Amino acid sequence: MIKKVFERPLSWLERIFFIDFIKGLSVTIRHAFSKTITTHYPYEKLTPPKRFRGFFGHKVVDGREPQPAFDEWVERFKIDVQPGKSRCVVCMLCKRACPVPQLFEIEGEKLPNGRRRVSVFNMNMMLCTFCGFCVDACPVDCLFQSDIHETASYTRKDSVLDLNTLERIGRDWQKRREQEPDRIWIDDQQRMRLWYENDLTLPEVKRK
Amino acid sequence: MPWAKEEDFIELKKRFSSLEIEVKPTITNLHISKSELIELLKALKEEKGYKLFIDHSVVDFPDKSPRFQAFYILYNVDERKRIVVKTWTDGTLPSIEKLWFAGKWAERECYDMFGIIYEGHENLVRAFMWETYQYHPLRKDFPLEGYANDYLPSLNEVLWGDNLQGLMNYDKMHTPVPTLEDLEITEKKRLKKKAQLVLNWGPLHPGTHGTMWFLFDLEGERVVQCDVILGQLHRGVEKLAENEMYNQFLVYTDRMDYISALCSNQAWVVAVERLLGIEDLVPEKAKYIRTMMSELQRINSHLLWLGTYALDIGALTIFLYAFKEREKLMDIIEGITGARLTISYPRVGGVRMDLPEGALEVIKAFVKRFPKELKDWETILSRNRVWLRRNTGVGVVNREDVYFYGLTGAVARGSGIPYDIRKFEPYDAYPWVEFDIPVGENGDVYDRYLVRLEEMRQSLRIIEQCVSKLENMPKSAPFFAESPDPKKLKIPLDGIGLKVPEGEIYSSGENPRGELGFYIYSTGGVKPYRVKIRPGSMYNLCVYPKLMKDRVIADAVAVLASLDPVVGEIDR
Amino acid sequence: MEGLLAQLIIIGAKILVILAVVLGLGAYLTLVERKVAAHIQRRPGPMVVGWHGLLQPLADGLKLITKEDIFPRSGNRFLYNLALVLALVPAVLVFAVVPFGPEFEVFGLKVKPILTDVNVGLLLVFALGSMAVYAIALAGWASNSKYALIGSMRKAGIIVSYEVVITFAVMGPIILAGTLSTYEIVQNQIEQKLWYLWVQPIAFVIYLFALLAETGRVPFDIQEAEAELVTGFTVEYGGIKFGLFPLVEWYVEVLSLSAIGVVLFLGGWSPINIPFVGFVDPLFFLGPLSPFVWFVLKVGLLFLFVLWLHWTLPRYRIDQITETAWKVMLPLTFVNLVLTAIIAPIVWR
Amino acid sequence: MDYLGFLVFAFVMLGIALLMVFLNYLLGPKAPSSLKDYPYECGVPLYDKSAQTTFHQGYYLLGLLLLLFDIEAAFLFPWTVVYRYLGIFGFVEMFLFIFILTYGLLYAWRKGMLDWQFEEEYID
Repeated sequence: MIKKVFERPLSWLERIFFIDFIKGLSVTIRHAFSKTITTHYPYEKLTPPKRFRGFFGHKVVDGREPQPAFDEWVERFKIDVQPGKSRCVVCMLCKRACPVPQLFEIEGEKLPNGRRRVSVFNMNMMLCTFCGFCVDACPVDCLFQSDIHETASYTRKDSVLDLNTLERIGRDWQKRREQEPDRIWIDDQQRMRLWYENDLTLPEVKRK
Repeated sequence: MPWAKEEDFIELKKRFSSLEIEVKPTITNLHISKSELIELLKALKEEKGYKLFIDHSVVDFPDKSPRFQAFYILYNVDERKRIVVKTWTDGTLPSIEKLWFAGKWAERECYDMFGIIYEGHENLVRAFMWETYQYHPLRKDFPLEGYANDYLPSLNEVLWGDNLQGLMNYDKMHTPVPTLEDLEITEKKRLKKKAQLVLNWGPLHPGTHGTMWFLFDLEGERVVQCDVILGQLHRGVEKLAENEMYNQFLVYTDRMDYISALCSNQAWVVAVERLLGIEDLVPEKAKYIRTMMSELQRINSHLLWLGTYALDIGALTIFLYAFKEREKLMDIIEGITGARLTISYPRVGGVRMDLPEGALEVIKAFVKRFPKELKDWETILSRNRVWLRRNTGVGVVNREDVYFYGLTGAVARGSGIPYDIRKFEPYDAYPWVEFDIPVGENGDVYDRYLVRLEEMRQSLRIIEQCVSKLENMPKSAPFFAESPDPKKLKIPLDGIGLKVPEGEIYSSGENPRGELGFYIYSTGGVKPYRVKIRPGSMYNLCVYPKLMKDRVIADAVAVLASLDPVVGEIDR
Repeated sequence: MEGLLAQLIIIGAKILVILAVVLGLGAYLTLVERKVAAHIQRRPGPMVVGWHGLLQPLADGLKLITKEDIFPRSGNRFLYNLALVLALVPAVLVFAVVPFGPEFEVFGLKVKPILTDVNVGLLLVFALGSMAVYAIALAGWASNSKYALIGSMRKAGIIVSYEVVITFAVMGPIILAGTLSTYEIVQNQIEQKLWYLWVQPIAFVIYLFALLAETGRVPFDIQEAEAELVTGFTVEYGGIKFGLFPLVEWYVEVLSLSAIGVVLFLGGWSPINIPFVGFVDPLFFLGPLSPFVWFVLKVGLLFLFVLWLHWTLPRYRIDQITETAWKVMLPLTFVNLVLTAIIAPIVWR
Repeated sequence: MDYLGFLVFAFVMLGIALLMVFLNYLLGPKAPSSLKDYPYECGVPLYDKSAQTTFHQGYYLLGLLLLLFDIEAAFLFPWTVVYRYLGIFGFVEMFLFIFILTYGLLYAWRKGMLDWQFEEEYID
């Protein structure tokens, strides 16, 4: 229940022969002749895990939408669904769930055929906290967070994601990583550089 | 719930005419008139054993008269009981600095944020804002966007020709920024020079672990007097809390104690769940995951502490050894939650996602290897003569100091008081796991160091138990609470429409840096009316000027690092 | 006249060699230190500029000399610059009395690989070593910064304490050798077939600690103590001026004191010693080069040991350092002195 | 004549040091701004404008001790060199000298002189 910790003073023998120093030195020399564990960024990069919460993207319509939710929401808002375009149904739930709703600028437009589609979807990443509430709120699995983490830019303007950028990120994601299993990380080989001492064996990656 | 019962105060009721006792499931209040307040607090401290000062602040009701409701939260460590003393005021209160030094800092904060004047306070200065700032930001009538005539250098760029329009135009935010003259007035008001030189130690200093601003009045290298100027990282988190939904505020708890975001998340989520009364609805799996994750976070946080602490005392290599292990923890946390620092993983009602494939294997591999690394560091440090001489007998906190200064966490445990919320008021899976509370003897820097190292070992024990439990749970087990009656009580994952009934609660969690408490005052609806955060770091820091008296600057880093404050939590 | 000219040429050549060794090697020791530190900490260290970062010191130097010259407000410009001169000059001058090897013949000229073999060589070393205190005190004072002031005062306190200790510590070997000339001390060790380390272990340990203290290495690096004083007395220096202070303190001085330590305790350029029996030279195949290699090897090993300590230990507090010097080390040196005086006849035989 | 090399070396080093002093001035950019030369104190206004005031330092007395002991060391150096030829007489003499030195050190120790930045009350 309660565990006492206490100081153990040095004995005279340890003092005179510098046993404490020698012990410490032996540890550091052992480390000095072990393998280095660093990844040489930016020459080598780790792949962020699939759950990584980076820059946002819009998944596009490709026939793998969550059903029946997608059809229900499309019908409810009379959305014009076009393959290869954003799945967004302009429900504004992302904006409602957001702790900083000012960062969203979402507008829908009415098409001549009476249906609607998203026309403006700006996200100001300068204000974003990358918490993922908007992703949780999205009912049609459209808004998501990608693995893009190198987000520095020279002007503030570059940190505003517009609809085109979001769709581009989304297409790229769907091509690259959508099919990955939900795994703690995907690049076992690279991670082993840090983890090699830990005697870790993970099961094989099963691609869907 | 460790709240005091009504029968404890029967005899006090006879002595204090205006005393009213209010017992609710989530809180026990003692209402008292302002004139009898100090007497009651004294009686509670000296006769009833409510010695540990937890928190003090006020709640602003602009429509009521008197306008402010002040509350004092006290704790009885021996009987494990908590009590809230409440009184009403229109702008003045008697100072409790003689009873609890920690009260002095809390009073400064109330003066700063609400404009309450404390009679008998030794040096009533602003806690976070600079002296020439005119407003009291936490009052309900302070506008969120600031006052329009205040000048803020624009965030909109002119250089690149950007003119962000619409919602991305920052020009409509108004916050004055202090000038050099303002800061000079502030520092002069803080400290009257007695000795030879006044050294500004911080805010931009590698030894202060953040942006803390210390003033050392030096006689040679000896510190004659010392004070702290806080607020360099003040973001008004409590004001934000009043304007965010319950789940959304989670994001700001990340940014308070940014080293141990998961623990803060957990403390907040548990507080809201208790206020909602849905603690039992949270599935077992979610509880185990939350416990396991926050213990991982605790190790992570202690590793950062160990690294920077050793760095401060000159052992530069330990820093990178600690960070090597911390990087592994970061890998785990990133893989499970998606973020490394600002995690926001727990939700009111469970966790955001189930554990991914391979998570438990990786955690097991980490737990297996970690004690070996810990032993390596101990070989270098614990019994090194330099380390011993730098640490033993420095910054001694005795038992009475713990109560007087409201110290919690490893600082209290280092002085021999086994104050641990995980045992005293267990939340999530803590009642179901076994672990020990490490306590020190002398209360010096070295004891706090040993206590933290032992805490890492205990955390490993907890993680091991959680992993073995989680391994036996089916993959399909729920990780999020299911509302028994969705019409009456919605528990959404994204937090939209989470309504909390009227009521109030003080609930706390054991952060790596001490007790992180949330006092939530709810008037119903989706947003809290007032949230007072009890920052463990701030009250742990308030003993610092006392510990630094008559010590040399070299001890400043050792003592500060052993208190292990994080500015994000102090300033909020 | 011709004799003088020849002498001047030899002196010039020697100075060039010393400068190349000291400043060039000094700069490259920064890379060595970074690599050693990195590998102890499980990092690879500099890897980008050149093969395994071999050009890194050049890049650093180039960066430092092209920095803006900034001078702190209301400081004293003359003293500020004088401090740099006073730090650099004496530290390098110490190498004038370091013997790199035995006498050799080239073009019929007998050349001693030591710039000036004066008969008070060791006194000169400690005299020059004490000059460092002026440089540091001036640097701290002229900067008009409190951090610099405190840092310089700390360092001055250490040098003041350890100067005494180091002087008394080296008296043991001097008694055994019976001379103050560095060259002859080595010669005597070779003649007596004895490294003085074997009979002077206490003095050697104390010398080592004093070396660490005088050069501001861990566990005595309190003048720099970045966690307390940011960088101590160099806080207001910029560019190459900032670069030179650590270069002098951490590399040139460590190197010179290591060299003196090798001369005093490890037999200078002599190969491995079996006490009172003789010397074993595994490097015999190098022929006449072997003594020079031995000398460099010993200095290098001592330097690496200093680095190893630096990257392992925490640092003391200033009062603990001075107290250790006066209360532990100084009495120990007295004891050592008396013991040496007693055993000296055995060594002379 | 022995010292000729030393002298030349000293002048060469002086030249190099002076070059180093002016190198940044010659090669570096010049872009002055109002706060660039502000003394470093963690980015906040200075409480005391000047650091060049009186400053209590404990090593002042240590400095005195250094003077004493270094002079005594200077006395001992010649003795160490010729100890070989002095025999038992030299040993006894030196022993007495060291004894007096140790006694002096103990006296200073007793008086609290060796405590860094000691308090007033230590001095009796």
